Amino acid sequence: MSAGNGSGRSWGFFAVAMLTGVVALSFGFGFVLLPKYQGTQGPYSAKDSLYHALGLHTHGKELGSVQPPLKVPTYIVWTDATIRQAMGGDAKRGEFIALNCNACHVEQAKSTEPWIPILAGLDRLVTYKQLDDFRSGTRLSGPMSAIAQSLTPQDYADVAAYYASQPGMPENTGERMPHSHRTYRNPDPLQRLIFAGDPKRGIAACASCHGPGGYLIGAPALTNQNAAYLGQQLQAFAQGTRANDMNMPMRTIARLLTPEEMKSLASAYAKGLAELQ
Amino acid sequence: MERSRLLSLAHLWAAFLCFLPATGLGLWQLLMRSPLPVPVDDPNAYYASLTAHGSIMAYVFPTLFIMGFGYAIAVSALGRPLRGENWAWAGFVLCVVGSLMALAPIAGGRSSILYTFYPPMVGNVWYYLGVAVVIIGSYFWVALMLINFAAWKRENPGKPVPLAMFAITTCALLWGWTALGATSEVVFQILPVSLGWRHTIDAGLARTLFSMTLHAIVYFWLIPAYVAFYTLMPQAAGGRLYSDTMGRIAFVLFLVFSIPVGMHHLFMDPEHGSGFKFVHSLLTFIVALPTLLTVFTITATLEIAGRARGGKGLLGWIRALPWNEPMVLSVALALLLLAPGGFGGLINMSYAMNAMIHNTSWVTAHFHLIFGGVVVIMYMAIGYELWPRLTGRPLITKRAACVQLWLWFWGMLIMTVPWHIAGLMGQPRRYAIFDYTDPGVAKMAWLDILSVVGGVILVCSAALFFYVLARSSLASAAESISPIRYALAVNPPARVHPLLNGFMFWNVLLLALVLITYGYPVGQFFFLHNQDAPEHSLTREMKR
Amino acid sequence: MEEEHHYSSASEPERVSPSISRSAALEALKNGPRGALVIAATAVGLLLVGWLLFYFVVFLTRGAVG
Amino acid sequence: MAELLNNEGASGLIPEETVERTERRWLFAMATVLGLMLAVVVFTGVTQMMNPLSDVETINPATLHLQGEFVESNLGTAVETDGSITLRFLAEQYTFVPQCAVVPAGTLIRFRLTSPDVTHGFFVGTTNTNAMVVPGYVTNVMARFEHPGTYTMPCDEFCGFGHHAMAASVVVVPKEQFTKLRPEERITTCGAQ
Repeated sequence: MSAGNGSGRSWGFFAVAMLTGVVALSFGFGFVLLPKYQGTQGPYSAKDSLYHALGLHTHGKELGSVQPPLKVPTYIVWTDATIRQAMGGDAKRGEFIALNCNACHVEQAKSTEPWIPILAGLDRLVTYKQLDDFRSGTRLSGPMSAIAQSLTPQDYADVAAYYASQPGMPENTGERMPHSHRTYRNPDPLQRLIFAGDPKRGIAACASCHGPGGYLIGAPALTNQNAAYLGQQLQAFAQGTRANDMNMPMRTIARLLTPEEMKSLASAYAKGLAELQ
Repeated sequence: MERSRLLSLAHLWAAFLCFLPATGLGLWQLLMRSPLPVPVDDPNAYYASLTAHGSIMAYVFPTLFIMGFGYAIAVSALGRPLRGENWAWAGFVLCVVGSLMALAPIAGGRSSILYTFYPPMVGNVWYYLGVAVVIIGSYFWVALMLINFAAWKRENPGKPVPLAMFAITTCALLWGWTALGATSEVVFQILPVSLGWRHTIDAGLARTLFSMTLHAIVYFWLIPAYVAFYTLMPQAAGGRLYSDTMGRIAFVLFLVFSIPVGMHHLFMDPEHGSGFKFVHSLLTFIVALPTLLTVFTITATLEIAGRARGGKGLLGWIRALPWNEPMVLSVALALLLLAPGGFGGLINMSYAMNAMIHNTSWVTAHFHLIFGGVVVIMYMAIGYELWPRLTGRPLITKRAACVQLWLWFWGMLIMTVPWHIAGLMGQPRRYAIFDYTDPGVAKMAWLDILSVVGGVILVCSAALFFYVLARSSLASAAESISPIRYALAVNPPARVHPLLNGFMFWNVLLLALVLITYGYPVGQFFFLHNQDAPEHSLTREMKR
Repeated sequence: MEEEHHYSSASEPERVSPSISRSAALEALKNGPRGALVIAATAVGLLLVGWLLFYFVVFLTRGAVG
Repeated sequence: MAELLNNEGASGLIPEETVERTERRWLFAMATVLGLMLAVVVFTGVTQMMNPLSDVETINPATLHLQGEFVESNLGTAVETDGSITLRFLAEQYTFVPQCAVVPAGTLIRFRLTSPDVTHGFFVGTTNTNAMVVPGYVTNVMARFEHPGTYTMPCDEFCGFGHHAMAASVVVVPKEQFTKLRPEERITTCGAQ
């Protein structure tokens, strides 16, 4: 092999030349030729082509479209600070505050009062958010708005900590043991809805956010909740009288459910999904 | 007998031991996606199984196999004991421990985030620590390959490095460079979040860093299959390698062009402009060259063997080839699978055309056909080739081995062709279950059922593969086992151009290319002043 | 058998697999790898035609991109 | 390339060069084939404006519901002041909002999506409208549907345990049936639900 240094360097030079040629070609096409003709109103200038190819043009943004009147579902933002505060409640202090909560939330819960949920075992973030929504008025309820406005966010956290420590609804950790009959093969339409959802109608599976076997921040566990309350809240989401679900997941889904489905879903979850095979 | 054969054997046993159950998971997943009845039909179990199937088939199985094969090559091709064998064992232990660390939370359903990391979705911290430990273990192998390569070159100045060693060192170097992408994503972005030190993550930067690994890892898997093409098949077919030089050029092209193509996985992403997407698309066309070169060189090699065995006429040599040799049969079947597999790749990489099939089942079918087909069928053939030399016992049957390879070939085609069609019909990717009462989905029912048939054949084939190796390991020892030997080229070069005998020059080119093609795409995230996304864990890993 | 350079295959001669002589290999190649060229060329031709078909018939008919 | 390939080896036999020349000719042929395909990509890219999405637009995913373009009241089909049509979706864990959108056939539609939680993706029926939705970024994709009908719009990127049931639908109505909207009006349901 003519191992003279002449050829050693020249082949290396050839490789670099080929490579620069290929790279130059790709940049030429990618940043000059192709983006030039992407404008709907004729070819862009060289500078616009480069900006477009780098993604610095944001065509949709400059539209400044006129927006319908703003409606804010909730003022809660799941930043780390909010989560840390909501989780940082002191259960003992919460128990003291909960004394007057129990006036309604303990005795009534056993009955089928549709507007009073069971709080025992409720997730801290859920309690904290609902109280804050009552305070800010994004969730409407005569007595609850007044109570929420009289408490401070630290109180919310304490009450949330207290109720979370109470036995009742299981904490939703998003895990569940693998179990058959959780797919569309299940003949029971109710179980299909809870565990597999109904993509034909665009309905997500309840369990994928509320559990068992699915966790979403801010979504309460529903098992062992008050059945009438669940049915009534689903109704409220469907009609929009309750609208504090951040980014509208519940209103979007509840609107697609039939009243019978709402009732059977509520009673199934209230019975703790026990009898579901 | 081979030196340090126990080291290679341990790697191969570990690789195939987790490969077999992973094929079983694959079949269960095919059943879940089909209208057929299936036990434990739970979508959550599917996503956990898919995470396990993907993690094993993409990280654990190929990495362990390639490390084992690399050590076997280093010892036999360089004809000297492996330098740093206890480091090699340490790397092996790390890989096994890392795999178990990763698989534990998956089995517990605590890390069903699939295997391609979807920040801001975050799984259990042990999964990421496990993957990081496997990668660290594999870096031991990268270091040892480079050390042995350099040591041999110092002792044999001016001599061409044996092609097999040159190729596997290219593979090690490629993996060394490309793993930096995914590793930096895991170490700098995901681990801090899953350990609770940070609570937000830049999904755009994470996807871009992962894309640096996502394609080059495919060539990390493919190169060992090509090592068998170039250096083990010619003598099994009874011929000689058509061109040693062109083989080295192909491996060098892989090294230089594998990483700066990664953004063809991000064509449809909102965090990049179309400019660099086109640059990566064009470079992906270039990285198709070495495969096209190899197809011709290897077919020519087969032709030499066929004609040397008396094959006449234009294609008469095909019949004359020894089709009962597993290595020859597997190379032919791999080339046949490479055609449709490569075709899918050509479509995926063609810039705007990616929009037709992005994240549909077409993509899943493509990488099953080209990795599960072309690469894995060669891993099996390499397994058959190395087993007698590593265990000191002859392969009990070559006929069963050939039947197994044919089953794998047909199983892979029957599974993936309908899958490609379903992808074109708009079947979205990574769905656990399909609602076949929807007419749009019902149209694909027969395709998903056909894929299950393919899956059944594949699992039988995998079981037969395991049986042949296991039975051969128990057979009585024999002294007449020939050592691992490598093919002669038609014109074995006395000296090879210095650029085809070392990597310094190519490393420089590679780094320059990666800087040019990934510099801005990665750099933009540091001045984009965008807000990071809050982390989301599916199974409430974030206890605060 | 003519003296063969073994280093490009393996560092030690006994690690080079016995194979046909170089002259036999050259004999097999006397009129070039015609079969391989035909097979590889048809394969690549099919890929190109298939790609063009897919591009113009399946892809472009599915509407604008981005 | 010449010196590299024809290392004449021991006896400089003629086949030495023929092997290398064949390989070089094959390399050149393959380069032309790939070049041809690249030419088709570039040609159609220029003539038919075929380009993957290219607008890098950032947004704060945590406060989408408080202010900005993706507040809940601004989602759905909108007719902009310049007459162009924009279709805004939120892709969130396990549903698109709105779940059903109406658009006119044969008109250029600007899809704009973002995600408040994890990475999603979407494609519309079997058209080329296909893109990822990454939290912290806004996906801006142009589309045009010639044939009226209902197109399924599934989420095509794994987003969690509810991924398999996440699908919206895009109803394409003939252009004349598309109700004329004032700029501040939005269509968020498909009516015939």
